[in-house]
Amino acid sequence: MRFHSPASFEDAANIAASATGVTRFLAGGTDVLVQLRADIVEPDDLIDVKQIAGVKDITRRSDGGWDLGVAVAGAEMTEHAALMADWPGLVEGMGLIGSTQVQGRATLVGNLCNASPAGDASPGMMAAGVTVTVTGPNGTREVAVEDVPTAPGRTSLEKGEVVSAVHIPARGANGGDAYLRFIPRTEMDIAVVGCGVNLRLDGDIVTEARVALGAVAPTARLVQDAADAIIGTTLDDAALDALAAAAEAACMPIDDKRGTIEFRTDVAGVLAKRAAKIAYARAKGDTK
Amino acid sequence: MVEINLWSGLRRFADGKDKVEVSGKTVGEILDDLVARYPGMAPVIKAGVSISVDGEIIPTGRREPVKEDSEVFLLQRLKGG
Amino acid sequence: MALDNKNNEFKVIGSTPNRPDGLDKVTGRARFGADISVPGMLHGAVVRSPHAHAKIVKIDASKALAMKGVKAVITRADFPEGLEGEDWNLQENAMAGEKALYDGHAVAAVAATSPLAARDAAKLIEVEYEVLLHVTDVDEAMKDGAPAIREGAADYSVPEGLHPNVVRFFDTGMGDLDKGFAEADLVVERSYTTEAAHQGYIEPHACLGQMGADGRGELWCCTQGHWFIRRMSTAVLGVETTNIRVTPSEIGGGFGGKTTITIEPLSLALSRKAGGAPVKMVMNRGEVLRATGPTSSASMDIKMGMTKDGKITAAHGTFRMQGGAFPGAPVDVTTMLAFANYTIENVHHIGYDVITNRPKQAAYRAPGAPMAAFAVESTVDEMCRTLGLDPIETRLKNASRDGTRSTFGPKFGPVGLVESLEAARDHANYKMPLGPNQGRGVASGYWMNWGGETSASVAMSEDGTVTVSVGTPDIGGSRASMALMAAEAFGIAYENVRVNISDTGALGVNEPTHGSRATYASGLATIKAAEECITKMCKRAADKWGIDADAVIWEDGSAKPSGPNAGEFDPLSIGEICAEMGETGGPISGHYEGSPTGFSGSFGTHVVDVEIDPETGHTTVLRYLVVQDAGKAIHPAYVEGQFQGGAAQGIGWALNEEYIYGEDGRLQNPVFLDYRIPVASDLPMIDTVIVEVPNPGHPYGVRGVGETGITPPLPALANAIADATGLRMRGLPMTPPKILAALKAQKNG
Amino acid sequence: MSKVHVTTTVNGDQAEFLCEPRETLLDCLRDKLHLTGSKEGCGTGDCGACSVTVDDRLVCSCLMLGVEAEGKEIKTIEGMADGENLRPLQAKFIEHAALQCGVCTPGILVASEALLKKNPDPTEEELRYWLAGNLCRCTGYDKIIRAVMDAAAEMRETS
Repeated sequence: MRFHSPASFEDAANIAASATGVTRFLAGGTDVLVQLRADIVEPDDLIDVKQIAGVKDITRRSDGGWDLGVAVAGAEMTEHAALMADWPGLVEGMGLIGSTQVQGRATLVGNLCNASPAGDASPGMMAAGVTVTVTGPNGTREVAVEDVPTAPGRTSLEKGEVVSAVHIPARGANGGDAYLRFIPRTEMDIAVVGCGVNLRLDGDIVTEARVALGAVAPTARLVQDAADAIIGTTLDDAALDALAAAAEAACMPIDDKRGTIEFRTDVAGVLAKRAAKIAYARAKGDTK
Repeated sequence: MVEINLWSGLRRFADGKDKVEVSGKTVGEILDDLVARYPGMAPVIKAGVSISVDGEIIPTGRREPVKEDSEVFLLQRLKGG
Repeated sequence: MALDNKNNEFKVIGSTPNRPDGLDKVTGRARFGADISVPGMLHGAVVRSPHAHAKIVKIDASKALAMKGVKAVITRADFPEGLEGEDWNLQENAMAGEKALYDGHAVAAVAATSPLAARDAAKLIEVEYEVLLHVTDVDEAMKDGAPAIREGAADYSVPEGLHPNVVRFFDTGMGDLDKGFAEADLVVERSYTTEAAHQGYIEPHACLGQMGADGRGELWCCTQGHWFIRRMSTAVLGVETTNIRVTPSEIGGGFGGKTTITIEPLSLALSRKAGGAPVKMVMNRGEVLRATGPTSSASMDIKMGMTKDGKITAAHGTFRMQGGAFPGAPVDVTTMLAFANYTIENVHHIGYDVITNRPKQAAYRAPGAPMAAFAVESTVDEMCRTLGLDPIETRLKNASRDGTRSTFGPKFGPVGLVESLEAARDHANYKMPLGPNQGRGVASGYWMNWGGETSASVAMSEDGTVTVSVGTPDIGGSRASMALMAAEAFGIAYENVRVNISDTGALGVNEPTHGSRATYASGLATIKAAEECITKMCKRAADKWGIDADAVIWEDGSAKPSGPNAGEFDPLSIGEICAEMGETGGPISGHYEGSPTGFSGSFGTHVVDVEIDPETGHTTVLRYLVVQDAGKAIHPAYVEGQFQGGAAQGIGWALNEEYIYGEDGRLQNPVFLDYRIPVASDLPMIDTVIVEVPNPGHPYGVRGVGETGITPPLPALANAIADATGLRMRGLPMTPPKILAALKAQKNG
Repeated sequence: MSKVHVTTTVNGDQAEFLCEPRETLLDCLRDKLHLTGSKEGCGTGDCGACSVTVDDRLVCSCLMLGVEAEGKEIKTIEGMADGENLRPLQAKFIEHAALQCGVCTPGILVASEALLKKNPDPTEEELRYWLAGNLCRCTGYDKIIRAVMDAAAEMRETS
């Protein structure tokens, strides 16, 4: 295994582009090292992006949105009061990954590019409308996070491409987001179901909504029907039932060691309702 | 003579009896006499048994004394964690 | 010297001093299995079968041997032939012969100059397999058509006509079942299953073995019992037992799983083949879960009869357990202890020990008891609910106690079930109000404990301090307990006793720290050896005073004349006697060798409150109470620790822990991420009450406490879930998907 | 395979080692620097027995490569006590019988110390969640939680 510490994303992309074997980028390393240890993937070239300037920065843009470096760890996000105040659901999703120790290293981009259907950071990012900058040998492009994972363990990134920045939209007024997941224990598990909800209110009425589900399909995904079920409502019981039904209908889960199809489908509806209620309360100004 | 209580699965090695009379003054002597009287019991004893004498469980010892009126049970050989 | 149970006279017993190994363990200095290194050391790695059942056609190690730094490769061909019985089982499990019998079964091993080189070399060893049909479920393994894993493995006990995978058969009981069931007002017949649970010690197996061509050598390893490791390793290797000296490291948890061998003989065999260079081997977590013993899984049928007022009239249990590819599932224990909580005149047990394509089971805390407790205590709880009876009062009505006949034959001596039930009933937790979706469960459990082969020495030092040498590795603070007992016996301060865990070269044979025996048996041995020292010190004093030894007594750490008739002499302290011992006859030490039989079982009762999320089936443990009989708690904090640890393991087994095998027979969850033991946020504080019904078979009244605590949680959780939801869960683990599915079925009628 | 030379600081002292890129920080601490207080219980970040801090951030040393330690400030259990003076947490763990086998203890101490630095007055729930990545199989956590809470109280009083 060759270890590289490039000083720029362009260099990182060039190393990856010219590599002939298995290549991995290293940010937090909490997936890469597990795969290495378990003899699942031993990269021929491992490219550490942490020496690149700015990868640890959390910056508020002039439009009120946020730019995050790709090596910002979960703990650095949860400790950032202003970011947490804007996007509690997104940050909590990241914060649920692994232990306190894992939070010291794990990153949003790592979770996204590991492309596990059950990654806890992805539904919150999708619901929030996060985009990423991708740097490749031929320049950069902007990609919506929902377009990054394509299948378990696979992304739409081409050979030589690397995510070089994360962009979170401005929170704006009267908005709120939430992420919930179901696990058998209270910590340390992979999500059996995850659900992120982001919405905006006009008075009591939901005017905008994005709902994303994790662990119920080959990739985490936005569910437009679920969002439609609550847009234009006050999130009354009928709207919540419709939301749950839409979430359940969007599930294409598998039976595996972590949960059954039936269980995942049922719980997707339950979590969608619970997350929507929290997001709604937050949009109303509840700071919990 | 000492009466030994057998567990029910051993009846088929002891002419259908669940209590048998043997002679001996120690655990080892009564086990030896048991095998002498009921040769079918040999693999049972060889595989290992515990024995209880008046409520005290003797895992392995053969020298422990047994009285004529002792209450004796053959038990499975135990193992702990 | 009077050593009966005069509780009020204890001076240090029952206090909670700091443990002697505490400082090393909070500073990182304590040396566990993987922490030992020696010059010239090689590193070993194991090649393991990816198949559940496969013929090993060919092993080609040429590429590995061609690698720089590789010093030896071993396969089964490097082990002697002709072993029989359990020795053969151990050898076959340590290194597969003609067939790989489970996913993770060792088929070859390699030694190289670094851990990475060994791992790389292992990947270069090419094994050709011919995959065979497999079976991993106990019920499936007994059915017609199931692949016979090993023809001829059954022993004398198995009646004709059973599947060849049934290797041992048990049939125990007494009384007249028909009569008993006829007397009952309610007869309930239910079936239950439990999955295999792993001991889950945080320290993976690790060892460092060195053996020369002459078959002599040394082994350092983390183990519960180094004499067992010595006997088993040398048997497997065909060398004489004494040729290997085994030294135990600090041990990072065992719970039964470190009473047997895994990689230890492989390190010795690699060392021999590498010209005697020491070989260190450390398992990773995947190897631990795939290839070391979890406990058995079980499938059980229970039939019990009860009168309207709660008297149990008859009980019958059928227990089918798989213990992996080798005989040894603890169904022998199950068929003794399943109904041991109760006095039942008419009782019968049937047991099947079944082999499957899973790793060889190892003992796990009260082996064989928790599964049966789940089935029996759930059934009793259901009967109480049906009849409208209080679960504790009903248990009290039937409880085993001093003088009652056990369901396995002999009569009980003094035991503490009644006391534990009463203490549970009177505890605040049993009266706490419950909210919606909350429920309370009660269950009792029993472990009969153990004595076992025991050898210990106590040696006096020149300054009057004491060195105790025992052969039972300290897993949970037993050095503190030994020191307390020695200090009590001598009448000296706890700080003046040092306890060592000796290697196999320094003492006679000791059974492991297992069966809840260490504090009982090594404690008894320590006290007896101390008494021998005291007798010798009294003699030295008598000689000095010129009086008869019988006229000297030992009190508060000093020899004294027994009375005015013995003469007027100032007491001689332990320090004074020992300071002169070189001139008064030489060193003073005492020994004990024996297999003490005065152990006595420990009963316990647990009360748990849970809340069930009706929309997800998630169980939250709200509060937990353990009440258990310790006989006499030598170091109460470590007794509480045993109670709490057993409860936590039982909670894990009840709710989330399980071995999950795929269709391909491979273990699907060989990581702590998916083998879900309880984490800190899963559990509440675990309240404890120590009941003390002294054991007359121990000088200070001790009875073992380690194992009973894992037995009640399984049914107690099931009973609490039943109380909260009306659902009777009869299969472990009671995971959220299972509970939610049952809730849905209940809702849909 | 060519090795990388790494210069780092461990428990305040400069340390150097050569390692292969695929070796973890835990491997390097244990096998090259002979600091065996950090333990490998799982190798996958699930048990916390290898907990250390890197630039004051709590991490699993099994989930970090040795080469990533270049220029970092690493603290392990061996650097916790000040000479012969134990930290309050260490003393309270002994006093409260918060360890049985003790193999998880170094990781739990390092993790708890990191929490109390950040939050001197945690609730029981905060502490339990903070330590959720530190598995203990012996104790059921009860006495560990009590020891940390007691140490926190003592540290608040003396600070």
